[in-house]
Amino acid sequence: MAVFFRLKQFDGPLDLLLHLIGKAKIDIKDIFVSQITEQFIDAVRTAPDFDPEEASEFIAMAAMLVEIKSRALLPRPPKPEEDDPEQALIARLTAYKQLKESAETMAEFEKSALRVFGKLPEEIPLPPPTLEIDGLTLDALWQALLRVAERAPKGEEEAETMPQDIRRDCHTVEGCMKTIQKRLRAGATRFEELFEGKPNREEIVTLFIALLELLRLGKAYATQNDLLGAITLHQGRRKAVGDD
Amino acid sequence: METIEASHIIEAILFVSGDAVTVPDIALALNISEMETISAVEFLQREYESQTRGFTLRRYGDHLKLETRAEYAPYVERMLQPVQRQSLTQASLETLAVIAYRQPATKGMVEQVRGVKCDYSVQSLLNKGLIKEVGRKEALGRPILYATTDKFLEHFGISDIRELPTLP
Amino acid sequence: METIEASHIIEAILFVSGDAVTVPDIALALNISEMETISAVEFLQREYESQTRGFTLRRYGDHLKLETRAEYAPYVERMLQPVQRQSLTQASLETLAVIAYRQPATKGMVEQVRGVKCDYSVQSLLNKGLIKEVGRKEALGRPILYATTDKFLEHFGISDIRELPTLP
Repeated sequence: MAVFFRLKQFDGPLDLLLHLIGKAKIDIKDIFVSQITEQFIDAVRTAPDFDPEEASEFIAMAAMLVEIKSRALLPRPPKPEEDDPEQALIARLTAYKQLKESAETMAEFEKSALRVFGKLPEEIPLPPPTLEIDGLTLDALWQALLRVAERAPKGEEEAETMPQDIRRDCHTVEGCMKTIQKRLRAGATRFEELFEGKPNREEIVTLFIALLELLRLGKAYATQNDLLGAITLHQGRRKAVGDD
Repeated sequence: METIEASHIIEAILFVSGDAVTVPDIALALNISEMETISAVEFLQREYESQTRGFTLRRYGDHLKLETRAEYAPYVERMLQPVQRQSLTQASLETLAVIAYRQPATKGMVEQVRGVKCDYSVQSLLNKGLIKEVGRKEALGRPILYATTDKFLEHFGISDIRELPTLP
Repeated sequence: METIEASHIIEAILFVSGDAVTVPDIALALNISEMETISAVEFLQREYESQTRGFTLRRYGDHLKLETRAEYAPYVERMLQPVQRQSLTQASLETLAVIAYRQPATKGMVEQVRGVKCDYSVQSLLNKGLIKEVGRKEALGRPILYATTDKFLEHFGISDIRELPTLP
């Protein structure tokens, strides 16, 4: 009586082979002296759900079994070859059998673990997250302030604290032009002398613009004897060379 | 079934269910009477109280529910929402120092003193709750004025802004 | 903090979290050392056993989890109908067994032992969170290496991979 196996019920050709070995009640080592090879090929050929696409692994195994069988008919070489396909298959089958046993033990573990139940996390409203900030000490704050103070240009306190206030200009270009002309009328003046009396930044800028304006209008001229030497300012238009 | 065993099975059922379970449902699952169920529930409640366990068994009418013990709530919250540790950058600390000493201060004032753009550090201090907006300056563009918060005082361990070290 | 108080706060935390929580997380929330946390956990485990409470405290790798006592499963299941718990297929179990015993393992190694393609079962185990990618093997094609997860331990009710029976 023919027995039909559905290939889908086996996890691959090794599984089917093990099943046949189990049914025949023989040792894995003895598969090549038994009918297992023929049974396997029969089982694959007659499987009601045989599909060459899906059964490729079974077909490959069948081909290998046939090859091993046919080799057995040939005269044996004097000593066993290094990779004897017969021994290799027996080793694979043994390893696979061990694996199946491990999987069975794990299934038992799983079965008892499925008898315990956890629970879903509770949904509880949480307060806003607490933020802890490291390094916030009065000393650190104080040091930060000192660093800022050191970097800030000196004498700018006024401007810093009231940056939005627009003050009236105390110094005008016209006023400064008059001041410079008055000084030059008294005689030639060194450039630095214009800025004596600790003028603030605004006054310096205005004085300089006024001087440039006088030079442009030809109401003053500057001389410098050496490179990077002192600049002297004179009244009136510079006389062209050879004018004397 | 003994009361003590019933009570611990009820404990398991309430634990898994999470939601409230009724006395009749439990009685049915344990195949005991409602009276026996109530006895077991009361036994469990006394046990939780005498052992100061992590949860309590509350009865809402016909419904029973396991809940965490209120005293342990702060630990539970800390577990679910751990404290986030952060540190301030040098830049943020400088911005904070300028605002602390000149408050209320505008971003423009901070930038003037520090000599760099301060959008990022101002935003970061706002996010951390160390400074807050307190109005707008009556000046061109009506810039936002910032001042330090109570959280600022808390972080520095002072009760008043006047406790900051004074300028030399 | 005393061990007994710590243990009952841990009970509350585990109750609320439901999901597995780690020892370092708890230590941080309670502001105690990890050693003290472990002592408290062990105290709680002994208490649950000696009192035959409704649940047990299991450790899965680094994670702790409260679970119902297995003996009470019939009652709990009656309460929780319909129970939708699935066990793994034979194919998945075999693939998982190879990975569990030889981890880290490549798909090729699994296919070698099982003698069939394992793309589907590997993907399904990844989806279930029972295995994870842990790197690539320094070999031709640099195949992905897989190892088991804490969820794997939980699924099989063991605290450590070494609790699996050793291969003959």
